[in-house]
Amino acid sequence: MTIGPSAYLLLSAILFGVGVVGVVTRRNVLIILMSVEVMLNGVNVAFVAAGSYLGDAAGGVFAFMVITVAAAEAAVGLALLIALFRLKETVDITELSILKW
Amino acid sequence: MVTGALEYLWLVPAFPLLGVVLNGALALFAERPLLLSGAGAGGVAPYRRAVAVLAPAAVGASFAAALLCVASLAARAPDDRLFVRFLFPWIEAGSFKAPASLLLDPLSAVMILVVTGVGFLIHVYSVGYMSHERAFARYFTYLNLFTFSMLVLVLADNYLLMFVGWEGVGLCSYLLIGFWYDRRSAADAGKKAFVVNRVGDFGFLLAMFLAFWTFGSLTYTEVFARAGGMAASGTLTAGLATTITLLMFLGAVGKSAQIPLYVWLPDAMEGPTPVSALIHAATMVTAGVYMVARSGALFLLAPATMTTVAVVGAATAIFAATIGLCQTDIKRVLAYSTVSQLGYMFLACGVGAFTAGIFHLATHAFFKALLFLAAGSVIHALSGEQDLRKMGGLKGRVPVTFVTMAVAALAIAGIPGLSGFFSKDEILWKAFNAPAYGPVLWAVAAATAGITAFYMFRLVFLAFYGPSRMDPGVEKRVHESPWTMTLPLSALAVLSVAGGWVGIPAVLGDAVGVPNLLERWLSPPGAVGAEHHSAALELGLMALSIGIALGGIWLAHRLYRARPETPGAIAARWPALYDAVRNKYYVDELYDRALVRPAVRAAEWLWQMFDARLVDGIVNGAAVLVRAAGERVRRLQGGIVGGYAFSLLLGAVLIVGYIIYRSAG
Amino acid sequence: MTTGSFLLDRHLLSVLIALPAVGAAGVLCLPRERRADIRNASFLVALAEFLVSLLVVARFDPGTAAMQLSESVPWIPRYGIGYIVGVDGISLWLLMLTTFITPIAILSAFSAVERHVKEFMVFMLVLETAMVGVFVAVDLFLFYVFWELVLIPMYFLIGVWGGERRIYAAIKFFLYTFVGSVLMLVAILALFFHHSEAAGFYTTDLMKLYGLAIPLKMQFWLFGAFFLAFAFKVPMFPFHTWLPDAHVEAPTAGSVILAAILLKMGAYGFLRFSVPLFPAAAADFAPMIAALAVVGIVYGALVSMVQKDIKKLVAYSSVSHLGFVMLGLFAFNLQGIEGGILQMVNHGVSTGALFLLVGILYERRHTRLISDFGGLARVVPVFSACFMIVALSSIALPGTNGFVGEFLILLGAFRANAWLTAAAATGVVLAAVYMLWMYQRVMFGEVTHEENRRLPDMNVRELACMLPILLLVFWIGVYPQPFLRRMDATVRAYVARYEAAKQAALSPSAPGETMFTRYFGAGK
Amino acid sequence: MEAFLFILFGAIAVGASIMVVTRKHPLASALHLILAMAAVAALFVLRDAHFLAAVQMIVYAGAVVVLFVFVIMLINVPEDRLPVERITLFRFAAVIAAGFLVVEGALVAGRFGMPGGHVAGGGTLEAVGRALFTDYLLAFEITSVLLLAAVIGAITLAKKKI
Repeated sequence: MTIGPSAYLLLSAILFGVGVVGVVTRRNVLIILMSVEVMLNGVNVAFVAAGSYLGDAAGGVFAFMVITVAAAEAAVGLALLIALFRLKETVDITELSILKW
Repeated sequence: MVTGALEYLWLVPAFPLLGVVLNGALALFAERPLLLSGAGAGGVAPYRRAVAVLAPAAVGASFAAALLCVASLAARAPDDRLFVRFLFPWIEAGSFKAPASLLLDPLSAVMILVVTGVGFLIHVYSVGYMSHERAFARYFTYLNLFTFSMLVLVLADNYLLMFVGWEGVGLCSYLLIGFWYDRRSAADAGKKAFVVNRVGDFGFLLAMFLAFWTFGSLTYTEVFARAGGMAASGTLTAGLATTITLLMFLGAVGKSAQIPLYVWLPDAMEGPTPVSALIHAATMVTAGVYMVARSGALFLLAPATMTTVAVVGAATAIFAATIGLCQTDIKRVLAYSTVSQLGYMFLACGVGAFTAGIFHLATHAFFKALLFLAAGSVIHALSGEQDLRKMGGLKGRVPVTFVTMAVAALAIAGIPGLSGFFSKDEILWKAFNAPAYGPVLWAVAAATAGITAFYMFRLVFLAFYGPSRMDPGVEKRVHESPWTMTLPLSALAVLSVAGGWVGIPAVLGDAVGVPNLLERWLSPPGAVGAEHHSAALELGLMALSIGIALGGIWLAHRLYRARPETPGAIAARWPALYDAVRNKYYVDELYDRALVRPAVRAAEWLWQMFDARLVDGIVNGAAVLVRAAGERVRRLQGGIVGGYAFSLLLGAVLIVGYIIYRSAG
Repeated sequence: MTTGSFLLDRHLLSVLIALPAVGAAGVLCLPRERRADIRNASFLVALAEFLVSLLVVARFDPGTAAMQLSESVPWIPRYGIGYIVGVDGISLWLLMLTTFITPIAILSAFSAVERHVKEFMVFMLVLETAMVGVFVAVDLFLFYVFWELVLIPMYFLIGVWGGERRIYAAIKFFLYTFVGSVLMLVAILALFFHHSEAAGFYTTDLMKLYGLAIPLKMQFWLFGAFFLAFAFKVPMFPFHTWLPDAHVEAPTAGSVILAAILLKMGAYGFLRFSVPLFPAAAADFAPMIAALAVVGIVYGALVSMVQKDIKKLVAYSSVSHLGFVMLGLFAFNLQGIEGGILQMVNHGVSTGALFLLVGILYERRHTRLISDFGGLARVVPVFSACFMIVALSSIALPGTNGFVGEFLILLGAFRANAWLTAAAATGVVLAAVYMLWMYQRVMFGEVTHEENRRLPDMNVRELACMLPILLLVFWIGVYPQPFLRRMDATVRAYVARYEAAKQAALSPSAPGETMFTRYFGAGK
Repeated sequence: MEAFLFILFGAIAVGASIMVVTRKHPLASALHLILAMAAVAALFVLRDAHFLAAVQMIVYAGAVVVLFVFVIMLINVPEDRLPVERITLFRFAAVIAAGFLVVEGALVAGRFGMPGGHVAGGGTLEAVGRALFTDYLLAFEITSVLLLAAVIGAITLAKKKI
């Protein structure tokens, strides 16, 4: 039994979907941020698999970029979280609605 | 000598216009500061003397110019008596051309002589009558403006320019009726006059549109020439001609106060009395008659209209005369008498006797102006009292006024030898020979003559005979008027007597060797003397009408001199009838209930319901809807991050789904 | 040759467009505190604009129907958009009206506007630029730009310097006209792309678009879109309800401009765009539009009659008068259209003057209710005389300007539809009713309010506002030929072109075909 | 062999991810996140992307998750003050929608067959390095700018007084 690209892509989709569920359903900002990381991981799986099956280094490069972005996102996101926590003493995203008109 | 005068025809209206400018300037720069500062009219300001000279002089000069022009016209051959003077182009748009140009022909010649002649006398009279008036210059500005407008009306060579004068006199009438605008009733009357006149103008306007698109011109000569041609060739149907002339007649009805638009004229008596004499008796109100006579060629093509004119005229004549029976205000009696006499003129026009109509117009201008001025003199003498019930016994106190008024009353009653007799009898005779309903029309007109004689002498007896019923304070100050007033009275009295001699009917004239000058002057060459019915019949009818007039006078004498208690008894016997007549048959009330109030109510309703509720309701409703929708949508944007994420997710699902669907399909 | 004369010789219309804008920039540089200087400078700019615009009349050749004093510079050549301006007999007098009324409006605001004088004057001048632009633009895109540019200063004039409900009025005004504008923009784009498909190149040059044969169904929809845009602006019944609110809340100068010029933009739009571009649809719509116009005439007059606020009365009378204008324009004959154009000028002059006069009263008494006045004729004779003349002009008394316009309109319309015209002529009667009734209640009778007894009469500045208007009232009334003559060639060609285009567009249609089968029936 | 490893690590990755999403306490999520990262790294190895696997472990597990844990410790929300998660219709719908997304992903994934012949080396250190510093140099440099921006942003935001 050989593993084709479709298997990797399916795995990628599942990881992404799980991440999405986390982002949409959870109220804890920390867990939402982690769910975002899960989504990005799912994407990375797709990139790497595609790159490797096609013999193209671009897949790897993109995954590399995504990791970089993920790191940056986590840093900024967590900084925001700290700032907000100082302000509102909560990590509940439903209470962070000060942008509401 | 006078042949060159026609070239200066424009001076006839120009003099009064100059008067308007000068008097207007005086009113603005000399009188206004005085009035504003509250200075009384006591001291005779120098500007008043200037006005007193300028205003009558302007009309007098105009009269002189008119005389010269008419003389010059008369010097021409009878078939050449048509003079047109082009002044400047006024409105031109494509095929439509309405120039400002003046036309002098025998008809307008009669009119300008009446207008400027009577106008001049009334101007002179006004100097005396209005001597206590504060807004002296303003009054004469309006009066000059009126003369100017009236001259434009009669001298115009096309309907549109006539309309300018037509509306112009309406404006002056508005301004002069409302001259004492402090009084609410005066301001109301002025507005009423203008608005009712506008109803007539509406018809006149439509008539002009229809005439222009039918004949391609509004110039009299062209219209009449083409109308004749088109009628002969059948392109001008009777229906079309009837429509045009009926619409024109609507205009005339408004201006000349005929049924159903007569209601403004009695109210117009709110104006100063000389105004009533000039505008609401002698000149403006006869503009409708002039217009019908001017358009005679058109009206003759529409028999249905002619019948309508005659019937309306006759009906108005008797209807207004009956109202005149019970009026107690001296000016209102005369006002209804004017309406009634105008009915006569229309009756004449309606039976095709345009000459008779114009003849009566002229004689009526003399004696009715005289009646009004004399009434004004009485009012002046009585310090403003107008109620006949508070007069009496004035005969010896104001002799000149009494004599002149008696002459006028005799003239209007139709006593032989005076002007009214000739013109009225001419109408009666022509009515009798009318193609339709001749005897009926004659009977109505003759009855009216009787009623007229009755109410005129009722007035004379109540005012001048019997014991005095004046307020004691008023009685002390009774005085004969100054010469500026009595002189015009006398002049008009002479005219009231002699004015009829230019139109002595052939049946009498032939006997004494005096030709019917007016008919010759007005009729197209060759048309004179074409018809001759039985002279015996004519003389018989004449005698009958004299009898009716004398009967009216006798009845008045009996009721108001011999047995002054009878009128009250009659009134008590038929209270409903008396009230109806006294209240002018409730026509004003009817109009108010049936037209004015519903219109105002409908307007209110439209505004409140349609504008505020419906249209704005839709507009504001749309706004409310958008806002409500916004409220809803806003909740999605409530700052709940999960919501945003969910929308993103949903969007992603849909887009990817769509792409898959597309690539699969 | 100096620069100045070069500009005036070659770029007269551009100078007219630019002058107020440059003036506005100059006024903007003046210090805020020097209010007198700001006022004087703005007035002088507007006056200079008027004097320069007289050159347009002087150079105008009445003998030709073509666009005159034209300038054409490519602007966005890729899409065929150009800066094309010109005047012809249709726009000439509207342009002149704009330059004539604006200085008067500015002069009238000298004492009425106390807050933010600088901004007010700047907005007035920018507004003038935009209005002049609207009337001289011969390029659809350019026209649209100016058309929208007009909205902005007017919105602020109402919204900042207005009365109590100014915000409501300003937004209502803006939204109403904007809805129309957006529809027009869509129609312009459709036209633009249709032209590029049919002719193979992009252009917004109106003269080129005139030559385009547009399919009937498309004409229907495009005409509809343009119709709404212009009908809102005119405003035609039943799109008029923004007008009373806007007028009542606007400051006097704003009302004057709004009534005198902005409303004309709608009618001008019909004349310049709707009809020549879509002649067949215009012909089919004409009876409906004429009927709406007549309803507007009678309705406006009736509703005027029962108003308690003088300004609102005048506003509703505008609805009535503009109904006359539309009736004339959609008669499609020489008399009707010339009358319509002249009536636009007349209405601008007379109603502008009425608003000025109401403004004068308001400045003195801070009320506009008819019931707060009475007996003024005795107190302020000059004012009441002016008011009388203007009111008479408004009710079209012969000898004043209103008559010439109204008569020609009705004359022309009578040929197109006699019954409708008869109904419209009742407006003549009603006009007398509402105007004179109002006049009577304000001017006649005893002085009913003590505070009115000491009202000062018009001062020199106010007289200076009124005198040119009165002069024009009589000039057009007595000798309208100079005005009519310069329209003649253009309108004649306009009617001829309309007839030809209508024939060409409608001749293939089957006899007995109605408007609805033509546009909604099964297409071939 | 590859199939077995794929299924094993794939299952770990998915299972750990589910745990990340479903844990109540963020610390538990963070720990499961490390597990998921590691499983994904293993999958990278499976596809011969050793460099990326290393980066994945170093950057994610070593830096990002540590940062998460740091923050969790720092703000230290007590157990009872953690947000209460409820199952609502909205969340249920979200799960369904996510399910659809996965199905769609599966549909897309199903279209990719085995390319003609196994070409390896797409993710090797050399290949990635060469690509990074030639074709994607600009992107790489911009990444550094991005990181700089993130650093500055994080510092600014997290500072007590701005």
